[in-house]
Amino acid sequence: MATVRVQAEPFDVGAEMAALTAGRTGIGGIGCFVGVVRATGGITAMTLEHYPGMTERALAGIAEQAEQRWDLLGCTLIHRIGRLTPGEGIVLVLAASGHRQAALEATTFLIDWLKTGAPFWKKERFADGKEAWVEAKEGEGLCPSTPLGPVGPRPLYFR
Amino acid sequence: MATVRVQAEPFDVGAEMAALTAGRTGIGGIGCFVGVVRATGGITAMTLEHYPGMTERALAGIAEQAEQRWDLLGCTLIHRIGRLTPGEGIVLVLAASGHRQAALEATTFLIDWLKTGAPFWKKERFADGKEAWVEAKEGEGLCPSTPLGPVGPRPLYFR
Amino acid sequence: MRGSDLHLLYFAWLRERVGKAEEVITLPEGVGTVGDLLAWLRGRGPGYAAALANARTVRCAVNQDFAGPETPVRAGDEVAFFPPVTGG
Amino acid sequence: MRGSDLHLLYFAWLRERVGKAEEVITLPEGVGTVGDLLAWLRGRGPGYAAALANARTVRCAVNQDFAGPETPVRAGDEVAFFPPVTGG
Repeated sequence: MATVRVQAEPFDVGAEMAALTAGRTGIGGIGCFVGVVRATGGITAMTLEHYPGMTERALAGIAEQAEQRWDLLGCTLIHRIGRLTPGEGIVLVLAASGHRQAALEATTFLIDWLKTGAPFWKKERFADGKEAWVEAKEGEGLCPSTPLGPVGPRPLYFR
Repeated sequence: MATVRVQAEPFDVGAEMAALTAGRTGIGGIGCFVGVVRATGGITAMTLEHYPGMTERALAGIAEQAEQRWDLLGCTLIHRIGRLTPGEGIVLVLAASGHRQAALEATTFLIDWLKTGAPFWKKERFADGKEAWVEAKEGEGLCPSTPLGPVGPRPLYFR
Repeated sequence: MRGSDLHLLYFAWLRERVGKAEEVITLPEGVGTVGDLLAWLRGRGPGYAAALANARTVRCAVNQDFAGPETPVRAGDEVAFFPPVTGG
Repeated sequence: MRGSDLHLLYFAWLRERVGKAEEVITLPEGVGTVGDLLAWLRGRGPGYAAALANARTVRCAVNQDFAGPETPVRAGDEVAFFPPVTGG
């Protein structure tokens, strides 16, 4: 039931919302989150790498988990890859439900997981031409705060 | 800084997001909620009434309160009035921030308040031509769960 | 509207039961609060009585701020009565 | 890829340090877990050693499921190494 995509192209929030609601009459609310590339610290561009195959599977798995946990009528996860510039949308979460609480809780759950449990890696490019991989913050990526469920156990430290 | 509108016309989520982000470079995430007219119980249309003057003031007041409480870079509140049919968007909340948590918390706060503290009234029209005012659920409207702040104290029961 | 007048507004089903959206009245003698005004209005006729009978379902705003029964009402004020809100 | 082979994948800065995105190797003798494989790979050369030195910053997936050091590795598996994720 979920729509899950990993794509280089920009997404159109209005069009994705229309696609999500088309033909579904019980929807009372749509929660939505759009992640945007920030222009902090002199970043001029960003490159997103992913794990083809695993990423799509992981996204489908977490969408299924959200649909089991909340009374959703549909959800959409789109994550961009490749080169992006500040101000561009990088990730889109939509969760539709009969009621606002389920829609907003599922939206929060899904974006938290996308930030901490989905196999994407960001490399930032700066005004001076230098590039650097973004490091995961403690508590993000290192220890996903949300259960990964269908996509497997939490990543463990190798000690 | 907030955009607040009460209007009969449909809103365009993509256009409102573009307007919110235009010229603001620190945005890392946009939280969004769209309320949709549900086709439950044979509803064929809905009419929204408001209190001109007070409604706009109340919306501006709650937007200001959200901007004080969270580190927002902007927010948009649009509520429609007049006749709406199932599937149509009735209310739009956007909250932009550097970080996702502030954006999503503010979005939840704003839609909770719009549902329980803003002077709007819904009348539903059914397939048989009958009309009925929507009754507030206990805990909604009767006792707003969020502080009204600039728009005044909580409405009280007259006993 | 004169300086001694009250501007009254009614919304949603209160408006329908009262039979009008707004009216201007002279501040009645002895009315100093929203609660006083509510009691006075109930005596104005069956439409008012029906609209305002169940105080649990009546809300009020004075000069566009939500108000309670103890909120003062003064000449020149805009006083609105309406049901619990059902927006969003 | 033969039945006795492992398909190895590297992502982000691990890929850059190892110097390749993927490779097929014969399952080395004595390697039964992700932890064993990690130790074996570190001995393959300076690029591998640099990429895999700090185990705190290395993650693994076996057949596209997140894995830990005790996760079994068998011939035919797809094993990926990568840094902590930074999506969204």
